[in-house]
Amino acid sequence: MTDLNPEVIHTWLADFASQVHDNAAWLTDLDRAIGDADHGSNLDRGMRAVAALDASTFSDSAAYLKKAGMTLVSTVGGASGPLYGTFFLRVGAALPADGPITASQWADAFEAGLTGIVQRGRAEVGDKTMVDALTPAVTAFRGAGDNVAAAWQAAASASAEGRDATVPLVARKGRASYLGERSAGHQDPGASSVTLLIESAARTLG
Amino acid sequence: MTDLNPEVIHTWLADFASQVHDNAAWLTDLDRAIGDADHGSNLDRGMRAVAALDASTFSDSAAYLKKAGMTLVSTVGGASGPLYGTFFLRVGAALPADGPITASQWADAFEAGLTGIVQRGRAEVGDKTMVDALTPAVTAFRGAGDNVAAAWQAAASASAEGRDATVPLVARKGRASYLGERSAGHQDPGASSVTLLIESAARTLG
Amino acid sequence: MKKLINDVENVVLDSLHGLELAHGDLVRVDYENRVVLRKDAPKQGKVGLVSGGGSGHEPMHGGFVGMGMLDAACPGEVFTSPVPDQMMAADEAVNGGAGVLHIVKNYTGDVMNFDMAAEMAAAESGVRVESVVVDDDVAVQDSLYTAGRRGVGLTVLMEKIVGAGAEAGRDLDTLVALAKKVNGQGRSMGMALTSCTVPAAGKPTFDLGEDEMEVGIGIHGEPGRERRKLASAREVAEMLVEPILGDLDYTGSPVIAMVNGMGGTPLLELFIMYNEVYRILEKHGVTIARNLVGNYITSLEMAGTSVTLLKADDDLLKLWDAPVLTPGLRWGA
Amino acid sequence: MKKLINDVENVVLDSLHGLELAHGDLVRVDYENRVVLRKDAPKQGKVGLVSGGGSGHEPMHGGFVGMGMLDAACPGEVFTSPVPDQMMAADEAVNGGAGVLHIVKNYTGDVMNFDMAAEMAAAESGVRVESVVVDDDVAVQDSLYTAGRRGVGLTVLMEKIVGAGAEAGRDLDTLVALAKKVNGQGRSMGMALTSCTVPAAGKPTFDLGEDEMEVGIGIHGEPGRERRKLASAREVAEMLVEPILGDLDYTGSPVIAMVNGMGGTPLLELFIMYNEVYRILEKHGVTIARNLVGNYITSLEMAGTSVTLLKADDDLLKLWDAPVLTPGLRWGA
Ligand SMILES: Nc1ncnc2c1ncn2[C@@H]1O[C@H](COP(=O)(O)OP(=O)(O)O)[C@@H](O)[C@H]1O
Ligand SMILES: Nc1ncnc2c1ncn2[C@@H]1O[C@H](COP(=O)(O)OP(=O)(O)O)[C@@H](O)[C@H]1O
Ligand SMILES: [Mg+2]
Ligand SMILES: [Mg+2]
Ligand SMILES: [Mg+2]
Ligand SMILES: [Mg+2]
Repeated sequence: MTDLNPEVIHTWLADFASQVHDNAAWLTDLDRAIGDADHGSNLDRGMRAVAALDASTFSDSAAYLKKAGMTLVSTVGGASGPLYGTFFLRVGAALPADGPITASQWADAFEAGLTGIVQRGRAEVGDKTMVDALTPAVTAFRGAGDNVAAAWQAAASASAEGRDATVPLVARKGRASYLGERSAGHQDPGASSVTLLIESAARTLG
Repeated sequence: MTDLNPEVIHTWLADFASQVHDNAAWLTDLDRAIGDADHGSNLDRGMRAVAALDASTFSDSAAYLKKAGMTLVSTVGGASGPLYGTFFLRVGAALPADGPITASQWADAFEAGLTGIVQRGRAEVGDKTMVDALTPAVTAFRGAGDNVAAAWQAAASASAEGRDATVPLVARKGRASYLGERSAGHQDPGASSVTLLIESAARTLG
Repeated sequence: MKKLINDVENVVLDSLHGLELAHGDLVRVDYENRVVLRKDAPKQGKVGLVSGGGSGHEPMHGGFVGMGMLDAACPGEVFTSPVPDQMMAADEAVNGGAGVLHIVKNYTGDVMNFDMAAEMAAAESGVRVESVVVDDDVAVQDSLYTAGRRGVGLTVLMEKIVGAGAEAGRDLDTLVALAKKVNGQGRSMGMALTSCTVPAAGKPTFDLGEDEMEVGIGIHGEPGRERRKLASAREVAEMLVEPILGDLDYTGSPVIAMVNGMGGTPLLELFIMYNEVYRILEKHGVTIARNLVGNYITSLEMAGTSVTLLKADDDLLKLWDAPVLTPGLRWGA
Repeated sequence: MKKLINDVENVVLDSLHGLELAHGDLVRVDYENRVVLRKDAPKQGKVGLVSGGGSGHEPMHGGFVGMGMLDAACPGEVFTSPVPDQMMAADEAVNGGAGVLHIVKNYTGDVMNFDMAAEMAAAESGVRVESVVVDDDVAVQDSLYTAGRRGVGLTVLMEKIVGAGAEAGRDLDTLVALAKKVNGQGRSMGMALTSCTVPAAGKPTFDLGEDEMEVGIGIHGEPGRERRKLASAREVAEMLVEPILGDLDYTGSPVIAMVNGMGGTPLLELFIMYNEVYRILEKHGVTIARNLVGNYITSLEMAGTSVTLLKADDDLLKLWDAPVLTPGLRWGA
């Protein structure tokens, strides 16, 4: 059991924003190899806008996350804008009211976020997308039991494994799919930023 | 005294054509530094056309040289086309009838060619143009006495000296003049091809 | 990185200012929402035609706003699809009561952002919005299990033709059918001699050896399908035209052909390419009825070219020939 | 060397074939004499307008042949002025009994070859031929003891304006005066971010460091007057506009402004440049009445830009606005 409130959410989003900022060049480099060299700058633009939101103006975590999602939709563009935006919108909508929150409530919320991404992007595990890093994270979180901190740690490791597993894959969704076989041997940029997101959660929500 | 006839002229022009062809890349490189990287290919295009003329179809040397000049005018373009073309047209017009020819008759003809170039291009010695290699050649030839072979040798050395002397000059005519002071330190391409012409003459007309 | 820009953050904004200053008689720019609008939008009773996508492909799309072509264009960041807010603002600004048609290039990002805009618009306003997706790039495998073919050169032709239809007063359903027809009858393929550099990335998107080229390149500097040794214009024309002819039967119809430059290829070379494309088509018995040769859908400063072939008929040719008055395409007006 | 060509010998010829195939409704090509002719030349009673120069500057000049602009263009080899035979053939083909006007860019080669053509034409035929030399490049020192200023961007504006005058039936003397007036009232300055590569030379004409640019570049890849560190679009605009304004007083007249691309610069950047040029002129109280933004007088694939400013008046604006229908410039028709 941890406590859900706008300040906690703010810590998480701010941490993720600074991770994205510090890794923007790396994410863009990953996207250069199999995409169009903009994933880092896209997400950085969006997360800077999210980090600039004033946490104190939101009545509750759900409103805050909804606004974060809308902000990403409105500032990121590209494939990752609607996907990340949908994720936060759905997580916000699925979270319980502010106050004590259990591991399984967190799992439900993140699963809702994942479902939103899959509905919008129609990618399956193995298509070499962010779904490959998010799906194992949600599964690991749910399987980790009641300790929220431990669950986040499990999710972060699983996400990193899922991210690493994208390297040999041939992309079937997104821009990398145009490369066909040539996409194999490269780590997916979206899966890489998703792992940063889960690692931030493990640092701040545990 | 040597003998003037179309075959002699052909030997000269063919020798010059092959010199230009072999040195085309070098001439273009010189033009790259202070011009537009085409002097070698320009002159090579023209001299290949001249070399392709059938010497046996000309009634005399004058007609042959006139045709060579017109061919250059019609195929070279750029600054060097009209200048080289005018040179051969004037040399042809100034030569005596075929038969024995003296050193001073050769000098008169080449001086006429030089005058044609100066009338068309209005360059003076020191402007960093082909005039810088041709003027000393004509002067040296005239000062060398009656031995035609010796006169050509003198002309060739003087031309090479004039060519070398273009290196430190600041160009005042032609494309290199746009560079102002930056043109100093480079050898003039047109002066360089003129020296090839005089050296060919020394090899074939002496 | 060698570019005539101020700072990488403002590349798109600065360029929009220049576009409006240069072509203020044809377009105006809504800077708050980042939308390029036809000067006289909305046109009452006319279907509003909206397109958009990442910037860096100029003159597409902003340069195609004007009489007889687009009513609005939504420019995203360089190579990044625009966001739904832009499209919603565009829809509202061009809605003349006859509905709005989105022309969307088939990229995951473009499709998802336009989808979200349409969903939100349907929820918030009463404007009827339809979408047509362009996917003409034969370099990419077409399959239900992938992102499908990219939308490339055919977009230019579609915007011209559907724009003429909208200008002529055709209704939304008719224009949806027209756009789908164009999409069904057109194919493209491109190649690159050099990479481009995304301003925010600061270095070339891909590295190509001095003797290499990418065949099947996209318009965002996505690496192509295949890396090959440099070849002559004639061979390159074959590499582009043959896959198109292999994908669709072009015989028996006049063709609208575009030989497009990727931004860094001089016109001198594009006309050499056009000559080769023309000869190959002639050999196959395919006749070019209309053509465009130039830089119409570019990838920043990339050197390269693409070929687009559209099977035409009397109606398409009539719409093609109709007057157009935009910054990037202009005839008959 | 990365180029879409077949062999270096045939670059110009292959490209002319493409031009004619693409724009056969506007131009025809006399391949034997290497002249691009207006489709309906000669126009009886109209002054024939002939220009020409080295190739590699497309669309100039061949792309400016057509109604309201040139009657003929003589394309030389790449960056090499054409030969007198071409101009003589052009003069004969466009002579409609009202004489011929040559528009010549001020380069030693161009001037000498056009001179020879005029001399030979005067001797051989009865056609009256006049010449006007364009020398608008403020990057180059103007002096009696040098080759003088180069003819660059203003050539495009002169061909449009004098072409409109010829189309309107003005006589040869009037057109000579008009062309001289345009030359007196227009100035240009250019810069390059990268070199170009002459096909026959096979390597870049000059080497520039990754952080360098050439200011005061010519259109043949002649190195510029000054090598400088890279700068922002704003600073580059200042480097180009200020020397122009310092050379000629532009206040009090409307201006026709061209922001031209050197061939390898994307439109995105040219509009950024236009925005900056506009702001600088505004600060100086100079108003742009008409503009051209795009690739009009290029140097193969060179990245860079040039600015041309022409002081206009009602007559020049009227001629500017008159219809023009050529492969490279088209409005009102
Ligand atoms: N259909 C999809 N479903 C899930 N994720 C996707 C999909 N398409 C792309 N992605 C993710 O988006 C990432 C690319 O994001 P970004 O570079 O910002 O967008 P774009 O491809 O439009 O330039 C990819 O690495 C991939 O993880
Ligand atoms: N006015 C002139 N008088 C004499 N020679 C000249 C003049 N202008 C240029 N040249 C010569 O022409 C040479 C360049 O020839 P070329 O490269 O073929 O022509 P272009 O400069 O037109 O490209 C110069 O190196 C110079 O020697
Ligand atoms: Mg990307
Ligand atoms: Mg030269
Ligand atoms: Mg992108
Ligand atoms: Mg030259």
